[in-house]
This record gives sequence, C-alpha cells and structure tokens, in this order.
Amino acid sequence: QKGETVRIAWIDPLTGLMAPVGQNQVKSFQFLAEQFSRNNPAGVKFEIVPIDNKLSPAETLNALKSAIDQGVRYVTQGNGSGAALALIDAIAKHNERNPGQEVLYFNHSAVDPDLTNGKCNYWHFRLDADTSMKMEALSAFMKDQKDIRKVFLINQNYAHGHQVAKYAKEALAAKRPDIQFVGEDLHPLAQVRDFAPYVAKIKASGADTVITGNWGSDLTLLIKAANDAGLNVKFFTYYAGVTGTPTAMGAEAAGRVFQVSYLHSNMGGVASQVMNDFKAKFGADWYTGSTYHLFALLSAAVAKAKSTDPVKVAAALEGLKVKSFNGEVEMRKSDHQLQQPLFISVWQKTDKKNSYDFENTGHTFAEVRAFDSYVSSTPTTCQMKRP
Amino acid sequence: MSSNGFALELIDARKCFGKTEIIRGANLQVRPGERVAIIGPNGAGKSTLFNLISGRFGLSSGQIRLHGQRIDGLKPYEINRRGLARSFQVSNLFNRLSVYENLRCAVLWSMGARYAFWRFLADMRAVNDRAEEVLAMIRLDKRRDQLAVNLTYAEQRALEIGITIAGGSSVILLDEPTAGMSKSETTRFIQLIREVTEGKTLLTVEHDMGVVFGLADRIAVLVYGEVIAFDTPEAVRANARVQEAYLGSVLAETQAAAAPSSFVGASA
Amino acid sequence: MSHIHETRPHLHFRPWNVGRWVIWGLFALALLVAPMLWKSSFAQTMLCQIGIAIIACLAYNMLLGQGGMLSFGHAVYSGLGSFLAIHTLNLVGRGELALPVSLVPLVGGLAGLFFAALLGYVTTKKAGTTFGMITLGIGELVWSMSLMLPEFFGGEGGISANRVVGEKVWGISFGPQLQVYYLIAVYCFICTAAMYALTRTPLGRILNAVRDNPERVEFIGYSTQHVRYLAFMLSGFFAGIAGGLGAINFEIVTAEVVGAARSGAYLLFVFLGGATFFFGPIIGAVLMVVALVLLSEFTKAWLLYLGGVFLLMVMYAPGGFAALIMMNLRVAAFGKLRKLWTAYLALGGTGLTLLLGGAAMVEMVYHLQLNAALGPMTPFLGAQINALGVDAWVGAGFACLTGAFLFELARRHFLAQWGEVQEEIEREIKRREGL
Amino acid sequence: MDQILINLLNGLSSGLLLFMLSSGLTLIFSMMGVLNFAHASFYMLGAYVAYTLTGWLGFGLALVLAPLVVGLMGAGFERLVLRKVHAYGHVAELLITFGLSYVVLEVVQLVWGRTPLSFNPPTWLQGPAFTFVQSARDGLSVVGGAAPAELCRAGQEVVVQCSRFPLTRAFMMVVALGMLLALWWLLTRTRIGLVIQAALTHPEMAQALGHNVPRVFMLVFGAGCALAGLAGVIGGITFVTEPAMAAVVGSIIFVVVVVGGMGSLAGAFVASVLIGLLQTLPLTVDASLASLVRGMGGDVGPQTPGWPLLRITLAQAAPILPYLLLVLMLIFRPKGLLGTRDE
Amino acid sequence: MLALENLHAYYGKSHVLHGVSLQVRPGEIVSLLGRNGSGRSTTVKAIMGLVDATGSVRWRDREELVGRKAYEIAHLGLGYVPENRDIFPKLTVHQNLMLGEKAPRRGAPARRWHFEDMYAMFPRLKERQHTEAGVLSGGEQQMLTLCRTLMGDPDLIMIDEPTEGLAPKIVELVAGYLRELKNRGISVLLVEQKLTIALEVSERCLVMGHGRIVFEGTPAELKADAYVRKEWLEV
Ligand SMILES: Nc1ncnc2c1ncn2[C@@H]1O[C@H](COP(=O)(O)OP(=O)(O)OP(=O)(O)O)[C@@H](O)[C@H]1O
Ligand SMILES: Nc1ncnc2c1ncn2[C@@H]1O[C@H](COP(=O)(O)OP(=O)(O)OP(=O)(O)O)[C@@H](O)[C@H]1O
Ligand SMILES: CC(C)C[C@H](N)C(=O)O
Ligand SMILES: [Mg+2]
Ligand SMILES: [Mg+2]
Repeated sequence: QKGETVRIAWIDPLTGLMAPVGQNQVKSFQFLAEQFSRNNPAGVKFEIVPIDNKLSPAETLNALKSAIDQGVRYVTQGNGSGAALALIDAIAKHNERNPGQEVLYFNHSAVDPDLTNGKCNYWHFRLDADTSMKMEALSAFMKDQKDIRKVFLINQNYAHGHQVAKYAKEALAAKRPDIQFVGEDLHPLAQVRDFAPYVAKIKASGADTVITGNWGSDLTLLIKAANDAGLNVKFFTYYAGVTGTPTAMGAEAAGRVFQVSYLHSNMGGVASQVMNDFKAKFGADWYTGSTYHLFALLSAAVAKAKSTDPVKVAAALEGLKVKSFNGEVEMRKSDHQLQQPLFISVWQKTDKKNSYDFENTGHTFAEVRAFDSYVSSTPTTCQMKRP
Repeated sequence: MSSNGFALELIDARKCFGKTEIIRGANLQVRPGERVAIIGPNGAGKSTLFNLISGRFGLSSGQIRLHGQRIDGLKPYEINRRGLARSFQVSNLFNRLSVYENLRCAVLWSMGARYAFWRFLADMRAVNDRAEEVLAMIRLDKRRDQLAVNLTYAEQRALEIGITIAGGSSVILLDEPTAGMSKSETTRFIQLIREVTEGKTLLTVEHDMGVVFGLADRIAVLVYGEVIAFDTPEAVRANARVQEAYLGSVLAETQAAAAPSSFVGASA
Repeated sequence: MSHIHETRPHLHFRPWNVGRWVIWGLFALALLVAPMLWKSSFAQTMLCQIGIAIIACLAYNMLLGQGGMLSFGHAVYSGLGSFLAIHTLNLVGRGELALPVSLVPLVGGLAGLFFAALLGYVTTKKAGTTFGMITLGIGELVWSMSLMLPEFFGGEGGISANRVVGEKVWGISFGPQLQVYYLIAVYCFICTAAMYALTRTPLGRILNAVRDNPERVEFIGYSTQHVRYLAFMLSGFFAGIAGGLGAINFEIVTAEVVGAARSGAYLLFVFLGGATFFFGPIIGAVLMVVALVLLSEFTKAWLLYLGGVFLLMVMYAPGGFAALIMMNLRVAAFGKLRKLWTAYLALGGTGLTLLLGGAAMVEMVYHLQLNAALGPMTPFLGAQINALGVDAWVGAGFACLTGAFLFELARRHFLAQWGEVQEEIEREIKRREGL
Repeated sequence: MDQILINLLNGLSSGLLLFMLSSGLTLIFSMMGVLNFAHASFYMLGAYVAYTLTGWLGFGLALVLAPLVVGLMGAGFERLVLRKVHAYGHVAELLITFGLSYVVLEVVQLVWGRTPLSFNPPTWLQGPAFTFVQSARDGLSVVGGAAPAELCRAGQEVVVQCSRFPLTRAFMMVVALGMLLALWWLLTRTRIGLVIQAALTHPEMAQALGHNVPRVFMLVFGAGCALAGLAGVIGGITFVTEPAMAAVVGSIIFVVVVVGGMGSLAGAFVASVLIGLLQTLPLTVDASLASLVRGMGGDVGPQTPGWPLLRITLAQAAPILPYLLLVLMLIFRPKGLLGTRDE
Repeated sequence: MLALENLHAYYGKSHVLHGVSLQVRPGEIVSLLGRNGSGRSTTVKAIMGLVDATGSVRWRDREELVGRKAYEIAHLGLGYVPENRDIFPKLTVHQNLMLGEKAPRRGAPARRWHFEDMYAMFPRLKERQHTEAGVLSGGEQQMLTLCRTLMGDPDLIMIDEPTEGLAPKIVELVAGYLRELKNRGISVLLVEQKLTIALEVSERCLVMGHGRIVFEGTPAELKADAYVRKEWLEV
C-alpha cells in the first residue's frame, strides 16, 4: 500500500447557510491531508475531493454517487445530522448491493446519538463525541457549580436541538436534582432574526443558566441579543467556537460562555501547533479537531491492514487505539463511536497561559475542566451487524 | 307572479354603487324573438343593466327573470347555461388563442363538452363544425389561425360578436356592437347581426341611430337608471321626453333617415 | 358553405399527425437509450432525476403556462406525494401492505391529488398575484409544519425506506439503479403523453381561455374557479407522481422536498425552458438537474453563473429555450436558416471567448476568496492557472474584453440578419395568404 | 409588568424594522407591479455597504450614504435590466429579480466573505436606551440609560429585576417613524405617486400626456431600494451582518405587503406592526392545544390521535402564525387590511 | 404649424404607413378620414412618438419630432386623445384630470383651461369626479380623455374618434367644443369615422387609404368627389 493515494470525498455544504463552516472545514481537511501525506505510518498519500451537498440530504446522495463514480472509497461528512442519516443509510445500501465496491463513511461532526445507537452501521465511524457524551461531560462540570440553580433550555427545533434538551434534562436530573428547569424553548432552525423576545422570556423566568445546542447564526444572535438586553446568565454551549460566533460574543460575553468539546484553543502540543500553522496559512481558526482524528485513525488502520481496501480498513478500525491531539482515543468496537477526552472551556480574555487569539477578538477559550474518555463514555444500544 | 311567456323580464331592478343608485327601479319585458334596442344618454346605466342581467353584478333589489325563471343572484356562467349570452363594449377576447380557438371555446359548453379531460377536441365533430360555421359567418375565415391580439379593431369586434353568438343562446345582449366601425362595416354588421339572431331574442345598446332604427322592433329608453319609454321606433321617436333627454338636435338627422335601410347610405 | 370547410381540418392536420408520431417515437427512444449512452452510476442518477423533474415541471406548467397560475408553492404537492409514497413503501417493507413497488408512485400521485383537492379549493378562488401569494403562504406553512411534526416528516433526517422489498416481479427487484431508471422512464413517458393529451381536451382548451381572460370565460358558460380547481388537482396528481418516483429513487424523503427552494426551482426552470410551449418544461427539467447537480460539481461559482444565466435569458430570450428553438425552426421551415449560419458561428465564437475570459476571472476571484491559502493555482477547464499571476489576469481580461467587443459586433450583425430573415418570412406569408 | 412592556417594545420595534423593509417593497410593488424578490438583497447590500463606509467615513455618514449607494444600485438595475424586461410582463420581471438575488448573494460573499462581519453600532448607539426597574417593593420605574448596578442588585427581601431596552432598537423605531412620515408626504403631497400609478396600466398614455415615465420608474425603484438599504444599515448593526441575512427576511416581507393590502402604505405599516407583535408576543406563551384541552378537563396524552399537533406550543408555532394570517387573509379578505385592489 | 413629410411607420416588422405628408396650420381643424385599418390612428401615434417612424415631422418649422420621446413631444405643445379610451382606471376622474396637467415651466403663458372649464363643459364628469375612472360608462370615459388632454394645454390637439360611443346629443356638443377650441386658437387634427361631424366642423379633409393620403381638399370638394368617397370611404 505504500505510495498509494487514498482519496476521501468530502461531502458537506459549500454554499448556503452552513457555507462558512463548510469552507473552514474543507480547508482543515486539505491542510491536514497535506501534513499527513508527508508523514504517516502507512506511507500513503491523502487527497480530499470536496463535493458540495448544499446541506441537503438528497444532494448528499447525488454527491455520494458522483464520488463513487470517481472511484473514491472513503467518504467524510459531518454538517447536519440529516445529511448524515441519509448518508449512513445510502452507504449501507450501496455496500450491500455492490459487493467489492464498499465505501467507508467517516462522520466528523454529526452528533445525533442515533447514528451509533438505533441506526448504527458497520461502515460508519464517528469521530466527534455525540450529544449524550458531551452532555455527560457538561453535566459533570455543572454538578460542581453551586451557583447554578435555575436552568433555561433553548434549542433549535430539530433533531439535534431536541436531543440536547432531552439529555440535559436527564443528566441534570440525575446529577443535580436540586436544579430547577424554569423554562424550555424550541425555536425554528436558522430562521429567527430577532432573539430579543426569547431573551426577554429567559429573563422573565429568572434563570441563571442557559443550556443550548445552538450553532451558527442561531447562537450568534442569541448571545448578541442577550448582551443587548443585559441578560447576565451563564451559557453552556456545544458550538460557541464555530465560525462567526466568537466575533459576536466579543468582550461582553467573557466569563459567561462555556463550551464542551474535544478540542479547545489552548491545548498546547499538536493541537496548538496545527492551530497556529493553520491560522498562519489561512487566517482562520482550526476548530474541527476530528479532521485530525480522521487522518490519524485512517493511516493507522491502513498500516494495520496493510491495504487501502475499505473492507480491510474497516475491520482494522474496530477497536483501534491511536494517539491524537487530545490524548489516546479509541474507536469503540461495539458502535464505532470514538472514545476520547472532553474539555470544558470558558470564553475569556487572552492571557499568558491562554494566548491563542480566537477570530482576532482578543479572547479565547480557556480550559476549566478536562474529562478522561471514560467519564463521558455512554452505553450504546447498537447491535452491530458485521458482514 | 306568472311567467306569462316573456323571454326576459326586469321587475323593479335596482343597483347601487356605494351611495349612488345607478339603476333606479328599471322595468322591462321582452318577448321571445323580439329585437330590442336600448338607448339613453351616456352614463344612464345601459351597460350596467347588461351587467346586471348577465350576472356580472348582483342586483341591489328587484328581480330578473329569464324565460320566467329568476336569474338574479346567479353566477354569470349559470345564467349563460340557461341560454343568455352577451358581448362587451370593449372587446374581451382570449388574446393568446387563435380566432378559431376563441370560437371553439365559446361553443364548448353549449355542445355539452363540460369539463371533459378524457375526450379529444379534435374528435368532437359537432363542436368543430359549429366553430367553423361561426367563423364563416363573421367572415374571419382568412384569419382563422391568427391570434386574437393580432386582429384589427373591427375584426376584434366581429370576433367579440362571434363568441357571443357561437353558443347558440336564445337571448343575446350586445353592448354597442358597432362602436368604432365605419358606416360600411356597420351596414354589413347589422346585416350579420340580423342573420345570426334570427329567431332569437336580442337586446342591444347602441348610440348609432342608424343601427337602432334599422334593427330594433322596439326601443327602450333608459335615462338615469329608469326606463322612461319602451315602444316601437316610431312612437319613441315621437316621444317628447325622449327627444329632450337623448336625441337632441340630431333628431333631424335621424328623421331624415325615416326608412332604416336608406339611412345608412344617407349619412355617409 | 359548411361543405367547403368540411375537408379543411383533415388537410390541416394530416401532416402534423405523422410528425407527432415521429416526435413521440423519438422521445420514447431517447428515454430508452439514454442509460446506454451514459453508463456511470452518477449519470444514471442524473437521468433518473431528469425523468422525475420532467414530470414535475410539466405538471407545474399545467398551472403556469396553460392556466396562467403563478404558483410559488408547488413543491407542496410533489413533496407530500413523496412523503406518502415513502410511508407506503415502508408499510410494504414491513409487510403490512401488499403493493408492488412499481405502483407506489401512484400512491404519491393520489396524495398529490388529495392535497391539491384539499388546499386547492381555497387557492384557486383567486387568480393572479393573490393566487401566487396564497401558494407562497401555504408553501411556507407546510414547510414550517414539516419541522414541527417529525412524526410524519421525520424531522431533519427525513424518512428513509428500502425499495428492495417484496417478491421480485420478472426478476425486477428495483435494487439496481437501472431498473429504477426504467420505471421512471415508463412513468415519464406515460405522464408526458397524458399531460400532452390533456392540452387537446375541452378542459385543456378552456384552461387556456381562463389564462387569457378569466372574466370572459364566465360568460361562455364555464366557472373559472372550477376550471382552475380541476387543473390544480390534475397538476397536483402528476406532481405527486413525480414525488413518489423521487421517494423510490432516493429511498429517503426529507423536508426540503416541500421547501420554497424546490418550488422556486420549478418556477425558474419552467420559465427558462419556456412556459409557452408544451415541451418547454422538458428542456427546463433537464437544465434544472444539470444546473443543480452537475454544475455545482464543476465550479464553486455555480450560483453566480446560474443567476447570471437567468438574468441574460430573461432579458434576451423571455420565451425560454423552447421559444428560441421554435423561432429557429420557423426560420428553418422557410429554408432560411442557411442565411444565419455565419452569424450564428460568429455569435458562438465571440460569445465563447467572452465566456472563457469572464469565467476564468470569476474562477480566479473565487479561488482567491476561498482557497487562497492553498496556493495560487486554480484549476480551470483542466488547466492550471495562476490566480495571482499578472499574465493570467491580463490574458483573461483581454479575452473578455475583445470577446465582449467582437460579440457586440456579431450581435448587431446577427440582429440585422435576423430582422431581414424575419421580414422575408413575413413577406412570404403574405404572399401565400394572397394566393 | 416590565416583561410585558419589554415584549411589547420588542414586538413593536421588530415590526417597525419590517415596515422599513416592506415600505420599499410596497412602493415598488404597488407602483410598478414588480414583485421584487431581490428586495431583501438590497437590504443586505445596505448593511454591507454601510459596514465598508463606516470603516472609511464613520457611521454617521455611512447611515446617510449607504442607502444612497444602494438606491443608485437599484436605479442602475432598473435602468439597465428591469426596463428591458418590463415589456415581457410581470412574471419575467419577478424572475429577473429572482435571478438578481442569486447574483447579489454571490457577489456579496465574494467581496465581503462568507462569515459574519463584526458590524457594531457606534458608541453613541451602544448600551441601553432605558431600563425598566421592577421592584417587588417600589413597583415599576424607568431609568434613562443603564440603571446603576446597585439599583438592580437584588436585596435579601425584595426582588428587583432590571430590563434593558437597547439604544439601537430605539433608534430603529425613530428612523422607521421618520420614514413613514417622509413617505406619506411623498405619496400624498406630490404628484409623482399619481404619475406612477397611471403609468403602471397605461405607460404610453402617461407619456403622451407629458410624463417621463421611464425616469419615474427608475426613481421609484431606486427609492424603494434605498429604503431597503436604510433598513439594512439599521438591521445590520442591530442583528448580524452576514450573507444569510437576506434569506431570513425574504418571505416575511411579502406577507407584510400582502396582509397590509398591496399598494397601501398605511396598510403596510399596520401589517408590519401586527406581524411584529405576532412574531413576538406568542413566544411568551407556552400553552398548547393539549394544555387547553386539559384545562377544560379533557384528557389527552401521547396516545391521543393528532397528539403531535396538539402538543405544539404557541411559542413553537409563532413562526408560522404570519403565514397562517396571510392565507386566512387572502381567503377572507383578499385585498388585505387596508388595500383597495382586489387582484 | 405641423408638417409631415414622407412619414413611414412600423409595428415591429410590419410596415403600416407608406409615406404620409400633410400639414396642419394654426387655428385650423383638419380631419383625417378613411376606412378601418387605413392607418389614421397610426399616423397620429407616429406624430406623438408612440410608434417607430422614419421620415420627418416638423413642429412650428423648428422642431423635428421623429425620434423624440412622447413626453418631450407633449411638452412641446401637442396633445393626443387616444381612440381606445386610455383612461387610468384606478385613479379617480379628478386625478385623471390632474395627470393631464404638465409640470409648470418657467415663462409659460397662463393656462387656457382649468378644472372648472372641464366640469362646466361636461357636468356629468363633475358629478362623478371622485369615482374611479375605470367604472365610468363608455361615453363618460370618452369625455374624460378629451378633457384630460385639454388640461395639458396643447396648441395642437390630435383627437382619435372622439364621438365613438357618445349619445347623439353629446356628439353635437363635442362638435361645438371642437369649434370652440378652434376659436381659442388651437389647431385640431381630427380622426373621425362619422363623416357628418367631420364635414361639418373641419376646414380641410384628408382621406387615407393603405397608409397613404389619397385625397386632400375641403369638405365641399369631398362631398362632390363621388369617386374618392366610393373608393376610399365606403366598401
Ligand atoms: N362599479 C361601479 N362603481 C361605481 N359606479 C359605477 C360602476 N359601474 C358603473 N358605474 C356608474 O354607473 C353609471 C352608468 O354606467 P353605464 O356604463 O351603465 O352607462 P351606459 O349607459 O352604458 O353609458 P355609455 O353609453 O356611455 O356606455 C356611470 O355613471 C358609471 O360611472
Ligand atoms: N399594435 C399593432 N401591431 C401590428 N399591427 C397593427 C397594430 N395596430 C394597428 N396595426 C395595423 O396597422 C394598420 C393601420 O391601423 P390603424 O389603427 O392606424 O388604422 P385606423 O385607420 O385608425 O383604423 P380604425 O378605424 O380601426 O381605428 C392596420 O392594418 C392594423 O392591422
Ligand atoms: C457542525 C455542527 C454545527 C452540526 C451539528 N453537529 C449537527 O448535527 O447539526
Ligand atoms: Mg355603456
Ligand atoms: Mg383608429
């Protein structure tokens, strides 16, 4: 397999609502593909084939067909669980109907727990931590924050938002039964321009803490409206580090916005190095850490299987442990969910220790708690069918 | 009230637009097979009357009966299905259809095609023949496949009348059918109207006294929304109120044309 | 008098009937051989989508072109057809319903018909802008509902199904894409024929009349609302079939199928194909799939190109491609196409230069915006050009400017020629009429 | 109490922003019959242009210049493109604006990038305009600007709530009202409004009477776009300046124009405020049909048929209410609230 | 005052006027007669700049009108009353009249016509002044178009079939007003179908056929010329 080129189709939005995220991620992949091609245990080269799916499940399937036609056998996708669900299904069918042409699917960011539970599939590997895992970590952190008494849940009205709300309620009920849920809201995805009414509602509820799975403009606008109205509460978020949101948070949100993630701005080591190089090259921030996982896992698996054949690589990936930027990670065999450490970080001014300047705001995410893999590991209901 | 055999009957019809009452209790009884001309000053309400009869507007009060049955309050298409057709003062055609298709549309309902979408037009012999027949009648056969928009004004007027008569309704209302036509065209048109309305009840609004006196069996004079006279042409012409309200000094001119057929030539 | 005209329709229609058989034969042949020419699975998915889009666009044009109803929400009917079809497919898959997969699109059609009957009753009361706005409103409503009712619409993940269910009939399992393609092709052919036939029926003709002059229609015995309503339901039926086929083709249906973007695409591409001719939407459908699926593969600037093409088309060829074709056919029928040959060549050549220059610059700008850090090399039509190189810019700019200049010259020349030819044709027609 | 006030003010101010947008659309729609699908794109352009101008000249000048620039762009578009298409009818006009919206979106992304810009209000518009202080003991009071911190600090025994109303929103309301007055004056006190309406149906005749119809159309279109641009400047600083900002307001402004009654400025105003409130106030209500039935003693639960519908709370349904209003309005009163035309 | 020289006009590609020449002198009523489709309306529209034309139309021996925009021509003092009642249907009667007025220019002489004159001329219009013009009766619309053009204070007015659809009494009235116009020094180019009126009020008659002028002379001469009447006016 040495010297072979492994081509990976990247199927994510380059246009539309999620375009900024997609743009950033495609760069991340290309950047790391270049780095790993120079040096990896399998001695293969990586090439990214970007295809725009416009955030649409149907288009995702078109993109998949197109990728397969081009002879690509590895696919990665992550923005939007909708597209992910379509893809996991389509790839399963494809692999079943076309033996010998199997395709592997690396899910880099779609966090719907279903993908590794009810709907789990042998050809799918998730590199992000799913909603339930992140909530495990988040609630474990919140457990010790004694000033949290009243929590308000505000989420996007679609699968991801529903799940964040659901797991938040479950996890906190178990860990902090004294916490009161003073309100819960689901707002339409990416359609709300004016969050002031929601902020007024949060205010009226007397909440001191908000938990939200919002991302993109929905988070940006929410925090902006909160700043405007002088809503002085803590935000516990999943995606405060995604393009655009840090800028909106600015100085006013400092100290009040927390993020749960497997990568933050000031981890040092490989992560910081990639982050700095990336910034130097593109002037943008590297925040999709799973791009790194992908190459780390894939090259290790290829080396282990001594082949780039997806069938062999898939088998090699099961239970594979590698060292990644955030410590040792393991591709759990039972459900193909990567087990990895998670971190809680807070938005604050850059300082000596936390010097990485996020989106040139003079602010950064500083680690407040780190959790080992086992802490956030959640059980799975997956009944993996292996070929 | 007995239906005593009138083709069309207006009983104390009234129509208000906002506060202004335009038709103020009009009464009119038209016998089957009769040709009636309605005259009256501009704005007297002649076209409005037609609009009321044909169902374009609803009555404010009163009754309208067609062959003894009440038709006020019905939709235009329901009235049309009961055998009443009308033309418009300003041509109202299907602009992007050919002349032939215009006519074909106009005969469809009366030939029982209804909303059929399971039969081909091309197979409907009777419909096609009737359309061709009307086409020849209104002498537009040369223009058969032209779009209606591309016709000249006079041709459009002819088509307008063609559409009105095509369905073979028994009561026909024509609103200023010859407006904008030259004398010679008018003569031809009167002839045409005579032909095609043979045996039918005809109501027409006209300002051209040549047409009026040349065509009508009886004349109704409408002034300020009331029928002030309804009588034979001679009687109407002699009526002092009519002279004052409508004919004015042109009376001389019309009288010069005592015989309807010679009038047409004389004024040219 | 009637005697003379007796024979006329026959004389008139005979030659057309032959032509019609040829055209339909060619259409069937094209559907038949298309997958043999384009073999890759991606091409076949595209062909499938084209087949589906043809039905949907023709159904849409029943409203727009035939009935003058400008709908902003027709995806509602194709989309709900999709959902019903996929739920049916799942029922079949669970063995709760015995229905051959090949008939599932009809379920979609019936669903489309049902919802069109339900919602159309209020929408078709009015025509014109009011109609357009109600459809816009209903479209938005259904779309918003789709995210609120995940039980039926499956949330953002949508509903997925497996089309390979039940017994194989004649060895057809609908697993391979090719089998699905032929299913779609059969539906496409039948639906196209049915919709064409519809334009030749009393309802079809009266629908045209309603488009032109709804007021007058009321005075020749027809209820405009009734006509619109019927047309709306029929259109909903065919749209639903398209939706049902879509469900089988993708095996997943998500909320986007009822979305405004889809409705907008129907409108745009039907117009682009040409709403005034029956076959216009077919061209539109092909363009739609090519633009949305293929173009975006080639270039990141596809939206810009798409928008630009729209602007130009609407400005210079408002009748769509169908009208362009018909205009040239007319010229050809009079044997005058030869005269325009050179003008067309000049137009094409200069236009291409202009396009190449322009596109090169657009690609370079996009590259600088999005991928600058990957190095200055931009792939363009297989070549690599340096987006930071002065020579690349000068070259592209030069091509663009000279192209534009020459194109303008060619365009003027062409217009003059075209005018001349048209005048000759007019004269010819006059002469024939005079005969 | 303070929350009700804040909610009302929020609804009102978002309604007024809608009015800023829809007034331009109404202007263009009613006068030229053009359904300008690119209207929201001009709104976006307003924000972006103002962002750039602010960098050069400061916000004050940008506030004045950006609408003018956008207006010029609109006029230029009318002059060079729309005018050509006018003869082909309204569908063509609509589609050309549709096409334009694609192009504008792409161009904006090319020029300003795809990520949100940090377009912040100038210092004189930062901070709250006033603060409601609701105290369990002293009741409601209003403090200009930000309330001093000690006022808001909850004591042991009294609960104090401070709700700030941002200056940008207050500014937005003032500008919208000013715009209403200016437009009202323009349309009723000048003859240009009449000329436009006349030219809409009979352009040739209006020309034959000595009116320069093409120029009037160009002015109207330009003015409509300028209004959208102004709304964009203010929307840009209040919300976010990003490529998606056009799509978000895109269809709601059509609802406003139609509900208000096409061509009626007063109607657009009433409808804007109505829809602003309709989008805002229901958000505070967490009642659903299910809770209503329960309240009346009924027994419903997840097994009840139609539960997915019953379960939706008013707050969740709020986004669809304007569209529901639109559909109902068109069914029962097609000419809109204050409209005069039927079709 | 107005002189046409070899005017050709086209609707798209179809050539309708084939070289029309005619003059209108100050304070004169000239009528333009002919069969349907002979090109009379087109002539008037061509003068007004509403159809594509080539050739020459000179106004007061100074201005060349061909190639100018309709609104410029209107500002030079020509008025046009169309044949198909192009009233503005959504505006009220009064607003329609307002639109007849032109924006005031510096140094312009005092206007000859005011709203009161119009309402005095046709009291019916005064009664309906706040009604939407679209619902007016056919005849009322005809009156309105005439008055609307007069509000623009033209020096030469071109009227296309002003008596169509008017009651006989009103036709008589209109004839009177035409003479009144003439007395006030306004030239009139009258396109008519009704020979009676045309012959009665005009000084000169022109007859058109197939896009050309085929006769020119006084009403008396026309009455006398049986050939022209037979060939070009009747069928
Ligand atoms: N929809 C309406 N709203 C208000 N007024 C109307 C409406 N329709 C007609 N009118 C008025 O009713 C009167 C009668 O109009 P109508 O068209 O019936 O007159 P007419 O007798 O046909 O006159 P003409 O001979 O000039 O055509 C007119 O004054 C007109 O303004
Ligand atoms: N818009 C148009 N497009 C094409 N041809 C037209 C158009 N208008 C008129 N024509 C043609 O031009 C010729 C002259 O028409 P014009 O209207 O000038 O005649 P006219 O003498 O005024 O007759 P009428 O009595 O019908 O008003 C006619 O043959 C007519 O068919
Ligand atoms: C990239 C993320 C913002 C997308 C999100 N994880 C989702 O599932 O929708
Ligand atoms: Mg009338
Ligand atoms: Mg004429």
